[in-house]
Amino acid sequence: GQSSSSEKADKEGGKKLVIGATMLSMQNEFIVNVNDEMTKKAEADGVELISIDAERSPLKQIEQVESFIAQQVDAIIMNPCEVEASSPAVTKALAAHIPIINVNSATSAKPTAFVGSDDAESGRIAMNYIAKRLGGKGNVVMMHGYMGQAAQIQREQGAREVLKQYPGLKLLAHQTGEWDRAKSMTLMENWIQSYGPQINAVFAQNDEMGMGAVKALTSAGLKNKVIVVSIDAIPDALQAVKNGTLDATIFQNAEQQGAKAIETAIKIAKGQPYDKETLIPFELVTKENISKYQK
Amino acid sequence: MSQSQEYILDVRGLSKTFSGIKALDNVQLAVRKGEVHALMGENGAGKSTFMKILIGLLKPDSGDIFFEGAPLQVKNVHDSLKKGISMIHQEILMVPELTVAQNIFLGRETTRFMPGWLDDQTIYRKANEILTQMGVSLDVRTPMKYLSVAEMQMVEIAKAISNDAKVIIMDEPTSAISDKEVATLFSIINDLTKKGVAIIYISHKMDEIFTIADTITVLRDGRYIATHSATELDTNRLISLMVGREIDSLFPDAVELGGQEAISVKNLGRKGSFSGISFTVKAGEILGMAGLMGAGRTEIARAIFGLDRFDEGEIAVNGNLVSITCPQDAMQHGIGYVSEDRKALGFIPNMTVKENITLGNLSNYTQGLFIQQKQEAKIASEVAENLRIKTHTLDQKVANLSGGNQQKVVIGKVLLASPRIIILDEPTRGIDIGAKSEIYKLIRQLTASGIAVIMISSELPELVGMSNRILVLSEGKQTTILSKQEATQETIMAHAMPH
Amino acid sequence: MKNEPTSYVNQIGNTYRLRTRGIGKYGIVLAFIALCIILSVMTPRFLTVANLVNIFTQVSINALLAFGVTFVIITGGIDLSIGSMVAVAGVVAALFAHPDTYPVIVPILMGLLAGLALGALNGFVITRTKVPPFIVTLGTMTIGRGLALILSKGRPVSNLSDSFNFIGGGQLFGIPMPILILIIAFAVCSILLKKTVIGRYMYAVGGNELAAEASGIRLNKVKMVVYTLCGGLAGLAGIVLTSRITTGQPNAGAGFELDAIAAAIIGGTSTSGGVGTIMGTLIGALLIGVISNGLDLMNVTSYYQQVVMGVIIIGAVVLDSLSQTKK
Amino acid sequence: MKNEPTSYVNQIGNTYRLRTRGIGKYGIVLAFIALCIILSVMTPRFLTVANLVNIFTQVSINALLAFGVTFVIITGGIDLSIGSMVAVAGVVAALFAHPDTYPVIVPILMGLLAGLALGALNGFVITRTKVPPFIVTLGTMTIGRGLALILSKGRPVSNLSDSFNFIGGGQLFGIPMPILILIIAFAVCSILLKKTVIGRYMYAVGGNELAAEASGIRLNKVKMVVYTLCGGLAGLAGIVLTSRITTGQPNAGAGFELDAIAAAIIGGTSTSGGVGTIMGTLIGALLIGVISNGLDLMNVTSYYQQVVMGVIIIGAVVLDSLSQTKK
Ligand SMILES: Nc1ncnc2c1ncn2[C@@H]1O[C@H](COP(=O)(O)OP(=O)(O)OP(=O)(O)O)[C@@H](O)[C@H]1O
Ligand SMILES: Nc1ncnc2c1ncn2[C@@H]1O[C@H](COP(=O)(O)OP(=O)(O)OP(=O)(O)O)[C@@H](O)[C@H]1O
Ligand SMILES: [Mg+2]
Ligand SMILES: [Mg+2]
Repeated sequence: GQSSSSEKADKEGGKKLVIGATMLSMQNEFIVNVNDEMTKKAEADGVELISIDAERSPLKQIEQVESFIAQQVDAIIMNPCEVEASSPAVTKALAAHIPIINVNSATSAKPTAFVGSDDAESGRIAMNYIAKRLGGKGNVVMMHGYMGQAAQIQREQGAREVLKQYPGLKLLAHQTGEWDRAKSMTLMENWIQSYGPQINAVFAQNDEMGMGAVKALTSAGLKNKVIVVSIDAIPDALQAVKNGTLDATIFQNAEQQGAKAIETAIKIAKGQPYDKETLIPFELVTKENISKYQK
Repeated sequence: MSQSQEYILDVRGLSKTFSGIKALDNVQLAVRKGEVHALMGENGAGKSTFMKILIGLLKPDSGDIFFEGAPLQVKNVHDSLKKGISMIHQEILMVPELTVAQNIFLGRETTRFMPGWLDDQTIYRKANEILTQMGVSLDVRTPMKYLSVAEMQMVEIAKAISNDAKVIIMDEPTSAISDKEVATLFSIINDLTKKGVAIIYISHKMDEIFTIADTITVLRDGRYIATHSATELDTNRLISLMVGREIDSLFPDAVELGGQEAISVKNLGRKGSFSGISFTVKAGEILGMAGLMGAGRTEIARAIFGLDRFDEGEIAVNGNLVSITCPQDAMQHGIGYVSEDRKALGFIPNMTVKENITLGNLSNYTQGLFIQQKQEAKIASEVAENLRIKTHTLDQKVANLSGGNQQKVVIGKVLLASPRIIILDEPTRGIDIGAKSEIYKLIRQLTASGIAVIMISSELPELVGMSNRILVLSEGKQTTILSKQEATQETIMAHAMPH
Repeated sequence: MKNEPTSYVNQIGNTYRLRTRGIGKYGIVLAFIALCIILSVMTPRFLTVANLVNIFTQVSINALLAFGVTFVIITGGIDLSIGSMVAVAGVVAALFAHPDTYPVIVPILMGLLAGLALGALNGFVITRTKVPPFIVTLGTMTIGRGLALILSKGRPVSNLSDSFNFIGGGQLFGIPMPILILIIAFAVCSILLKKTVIGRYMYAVGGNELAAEASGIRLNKVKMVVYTLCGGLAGLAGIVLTSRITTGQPNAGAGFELDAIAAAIIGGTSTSGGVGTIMGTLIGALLIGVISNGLDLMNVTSYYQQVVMGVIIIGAVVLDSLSQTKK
Repeated sequence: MKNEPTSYVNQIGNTYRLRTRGIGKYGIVLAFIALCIILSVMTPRFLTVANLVNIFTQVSINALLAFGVTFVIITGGIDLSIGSMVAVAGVVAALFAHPDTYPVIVPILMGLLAGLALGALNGFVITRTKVPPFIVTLGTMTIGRGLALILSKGRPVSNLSDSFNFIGGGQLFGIPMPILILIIAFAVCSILLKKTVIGRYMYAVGGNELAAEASGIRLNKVKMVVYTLCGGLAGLAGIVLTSRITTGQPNAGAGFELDAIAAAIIGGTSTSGGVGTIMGTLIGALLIGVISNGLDLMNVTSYYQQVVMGVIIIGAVVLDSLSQTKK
C-alpha cells in the first residue's frame, strides 16, 4: 500500500494529514499515556489525529477502522485489542489502500508497520527477576489479567517459559485479578488465608494488580517477606518501588511508542522511507535505577 | 359565583377525553351534605372516570368543581384526601404484601417518638377496632394477599370510612360481598350521613339503590341525563333513563331438560378449606351454589378447574373419572371457568379485546403456527356484539374498558372455548342491569344447547331466578341441595348460616 | 348474526388503530430520525451509502441479541447470559471451523446448538424451580464464560476457514452477509411474534401470567420456547461475531446483554412484560448504533463520548415518552 | 406473626405467592449455612477468625451497594448506575484527599455528595419523565463513567492522606473500619425500611403503585428519596473502596451493579417490587462473598471458578425456593 498512499499525499499537496487511531482502552493508564504522547507528537508535526476508544472490544475496533476507511483518513494507527480478533481490521485497511500501523502490540495479520514491544518479554523479565531474587527456589503466585486477552496470554507465556527453566520455583496458585486493584487485593487477602507465609513471590501481570497485592500483604504484615513484581511502571508503581513496597516493575516506554507511531504514520503517508518494525524494549525498574524513570 | 351553600360538592361542565374518545361530555353533579347520592349508568357510562377525577387520580379536560362552595383544586389524591374526600375504588386497590391494618392506614400512618417513626401497635389496635365495629372478623396482621376478594372489599370500605371524610365516594362497594355485609355497610352509611357526611354511591344492584339513595343522577354514554329524588323513580323508570329503552323480564324461563349427567363430584375436600362436597349436574342444568362470604365456593370452583389441588374426592365428566391437575386438563375435559377475580385471573390488560376473547381457543383459528387474523377478528366481533361489549374498537386494550365490559370480555373468552360444563363465579359482578339480562339469556341459551352450568353467586335473587337446584355451603361444608321448589331466599339463608 | 356488527364494534372503525401500540413506536422513530438529521448536518460523512452499510453491519449482532431478549422480556423474564452464550457459541463454532476439517455447515450448526442448549438450560431451570430469571441467567452468564474459557483453553481460537469467515465478512448481491442475516432474522422474529400462536402466548404470559394459565396456556412450554429461542439467536450472533473477527474469543460478548436489553427497552418493550415489538427493538438497536457511529465520526473525545452517549439515549426516550403522553 | 392461614394461601392459588418475607429468609439462611459448613469441612482455613474478618471486609462494599439497590428494587425500580457512582464518588473524594490539603471530612462529604447528586439526578429524570428506570440508570451509568474519567483525566488519583486511608484500611476497637461502616449502614437501612413511614411507602409503591397513589402517597417523592439514597450509599461504597485501595480509580466499580442486584435478589427481594429486606440482602451479599472466598481458598482453577460460582449461586436459590414451596 506504500505507493498508493504516496500518490495520495502528492495529490493533496499541502493539505493537513489526517490520522485515525483506535486505542485498546482509554481507561488503562498506560494506553492513556501512549495516546497523550501521540497527541503531543501529532500537534507538533501539524497533523490531525482522530483518536477513539475501542473499549477493549476487537469487534468495536474493527468497526472503528471501517469507519476510518469510510472517512478516507491518510493513515490508521491501531493499538490492537487482540492478536487474532483485531486482524480483520488490518486486512480491511490494507485492502482499502490505507496504511495501518500497529502500536504497542501485534496482530497476526501483518500491518504496514509495527511500533511496540513484545509482551512475552515483559513476563520473562519479571519472572527472571523473581528467580534471581529467590535464588531459583521458592513459591510463586501469579495474578492474571482478563483471561483470554492478548496481554494476559503473552505475559503468562513469558513467565511460564522462565518458570520451566527453574525447577525449584513452584507456581503455588494463579487466578485472575481482572487487571483490577480492588479485585487483586481481595484475591491476595484470600491467598494469604490459604497459604500465608508459604508465598515467597507474587507476579502480577500489571501494576494495578501489583499494587493491590502490595496493599493486602502490607496489611497482613507480610510485605517484607514477599517479593512483588508487576508490569507497566505507572506512577503509583514507581512511587511504590521508590518506597520499597513494590520490588520491581517493568517499564514500557509509552513516550517512545506514541511518538514513534505518529512519526512512522507520517512517513508512510508522505511516501518517505520508514522502518517496518520499531521494537522498543522493556526495562526492569528497581530501587537501584528508579531515579531514571520517576519524574 | 353564587354556589348554593347546601351543596357540599358541585360539579359542572366536566369533560374528559381518552385519546380522542369522549368518556365524559359536559356532565354535572350536585351533592348535598348528609345525603346518599346514587350515580347510575350502564357499564362504560363514565361513572368511575367521573369519580377518579374527583379524587384526583385523573385530570379533567374541562369543567368546574366546587367543594364546600370554593373551587376545588387537587393535584393528586393526597390533596383530595386532605380536603376530606375519600373513595372506595371499583377495582380493589391494595398493597398485597402489607397487612390488613397497614393497608387501612396507608398514607396516614400514626407515628411516635419522632416524625416518621411508625407506630404499628396503634395502627393494629385502631384497625381492629374499626373492623370489629363493622362486624368483620379478620386478623389485622394478615398480609392483604391472603384475603378473598370479598374480604378485600370489606377492608376497602373500612379504609374509606376511617378517613373522617366529608364526602365518601363508593364505586360499586358491594360487588363482591353478600347480603349480610351489605346490611353492615348500609348501617355504617346511615351513621355517616347522620353526621353530615355525603355519600356518592355507585352500584348496579337496583334494590340497593332504592334502599339507600336519597337522590339519583343518571349518566348515559358519558353524558348527563337527569337528577331525581329517589322517591320520584321506580326501577323501571330508572332503567329506562339509564338504558334508553325498556328491559323485558330479567330472568327468562327455565327449560326443563332431562339430560345426561355432565359432571359429578364425589366427596371433594381439602384440609382446612372444604370437605364432603358431592353433587352432579346434568347437561342443560344450572346448579346454583350459595353461601356466605368465605363459605368456600370459590375454592371448590378453583379445585374443579385445576387451579388448586384437592386432597380427597373424585370428579367424573360424562361418567368417566378424570384427573385434573391444571387448567389445561380441565379445559380438555370441557370445563370452563369464569373467575370472580377478573383482574387477577380473567384477562390480560395489555392485550386487545379481540386477543383476549380468542385467547382460550386460539388453536381453532390457526393454520399451522399462524393465526388466521381475519377469522379471528370476525369471531371476536361476533362475541363482542352478542355480549354488547362497549368498546371503541376491538383493538382497544382491555385495561381501558370499564369494569363491566371487562367482565363481559372474560365471559366471552370462556364461552368461545365451547365448554360442555361451565363454572360461573359471580358472573354478573359489576355488570349493569341491561347486560345482566343479556347474560341471563345467554346462560339459558347455553343450557338449551346442553351445557351444564355451575353458578356461584352472592346475589340470591339471581341464584333463585336462574338455578334448577341450589347447593348451599356453610363454612366449607355442604349443608343441602335445594330443589327449585324449595329454594327461597329464606331457606337458603337458613342453611347457609353457621351452626 | 352473520351480518357485520354495527353496534359498538365497527362503527368507530380504523380511525383509532394508531392509538395504543402505534404511538409508542412513532415516538422513538421520530427521535431516531431527528438524531439522523442532526448527524447528517453535523458531519457530511454520516449520510453516505458506505457509512450506512457500516452502521447496519455493526448493529446486526446487537440486534440479533436484542430480538431474542425482546421475546424474553415480553414474557416478563430477563436474560443476562446472552453475552456469555455469544462467547460459547463462537468458541464452539470456531473449534469446528478450521480449514479442511468440516464443511461450513458443521461449525454453524454446532454454534447454534451451543446457544440453543444453554438457552434451554435457562428455560429448564426457570420453569422447574422458582428461582427468578435474573439469578438463573446471571448464573449461566458466569457458567457460560467459564465454559468458553475451558473450551478454548483461555486462548482465542483462530485459523478459521474462508467459507466460515464469509458469514461475517462476505457479501451476497452486494450486501454484507451480517445485514442479510439481520433482515432474515428480523422477518422471522416479527412474524413469530405477531402472526403465530406462540407469539400471542408470549404477550399473554407476560401480560398476566395467572390469567394466561387460567386460559389454558402452558406457561412452562412458552417459557422454554422463549429462553431457547433467545439462546439460539445468541448462538447465531456468536457465529456472526466470530466470523467477523475471524477468531473464537472466549471473552467475546462481555457486556453485550446490557446493550441488547437497552435496545429492546428503548424500542418500547416494557420490563414488566406483555408489551414490545421486534420493529421497536430494531429501532432501539439502530439508535444505539447510530449514536456510537456518529460520535466516532465527529471525533468526540472518548471520555466525553460516554457522557454524550448517555445523555442522547435518555433524551431519545424522553422524546418518545413525551410524544406518548401528549395525547 | 401468626401462623400462616393455609386456606387463604391456596385460594390465591399460585404457589409462588408463598414467597413471603419470613420463609424466604430462612431458606436462603439455610443454604448459606450449608455452604459454610461444606467449606469448613473442605478447607480448614475457612473457619478462622482472620478469614471471617476477611470475608466481612470484602463483602462490605457490595453490601452497601446492595442495600441501596434493595430500596430501589422494593419500589419496583432498578439502578444500573451504582458502579459508575462508586467511581465518580471515589475519584471526587480522592481529589480532595491529598495529604495536607483539606481535613478528612471534606473528601468524605464531597464523595457522598457526588453519589447523592447522581442519585438525585436519576430520581429526577425517572419521576419527571416516563422513561423506564432501566434506561435512565443505564444512561447515568455511561455518563457517570465518563465523568469519572474526565475528572481523573483517565488516571488513578493517588497519594491520599493517611486519615483518609484509615476509612478503608484502619481499625477501631480491633474491628476493621469497613466492617464498622457496614454494621452501621445495616442498622440504619433496616430501621429505615421497617420502622419508618418512608420505608412503608417504599413497600407500598412497589407492591401496588396505583393503590399507593390512591392512598395519597406521593409517588414521586418516594422515588426521589429512594434513588437519592441509593446514590448516597454508592457514594459511601466509593469512599470505602477508594480508601481501601488508596487510589481514586476512574474505572472502579465496573460491573458492581450486577453483584449488588444479585445480592438483593438472592436475599429475597422481588424484581417485581414490594418485597425485600435488608437482612436478606446482607445474607445474599455474604453468600456471594463466601463463595468467592472459598473458591480462592480451595484454589479452584480460574476457568472452573466461574462455572462453580454460577452453579452454587443458582443452587443456593433453588434450595431457598424448595424450602419455600415445601411449606
Ligand atoms: N385509560 C383509559 N383509556 C381509554 N379509555 C378509557 C380509559 N379509562 C376509561 N376509558 C373508557 O371510558 C369509558 C368510561 O369508563 P368508566 O370506567 O368510567 O365506566 P363506568 O361507568 O365506571 O362503567 P362500569 O359500570 O362498567 O364500571 C369507557 O368506555 C372506557 O372504555
Ligand atoms: N375470617 C376467616 N378466618 C379464617 N378463614 C377464613 C376466613 N374467611 C374465609 N376463610 C377461609 O377462606 C375460604 C373462603 O374462600 P372464599 O372467600 O373464596 O369463599 P366463597 O364462598 O367463594 O366466598 P366469596 O363470597 O368470598 O367468594 C373458606 O373456606 C375459609 O376456610
Ligand atoms: Mg366503573
Ligand atoms: Mg367466591
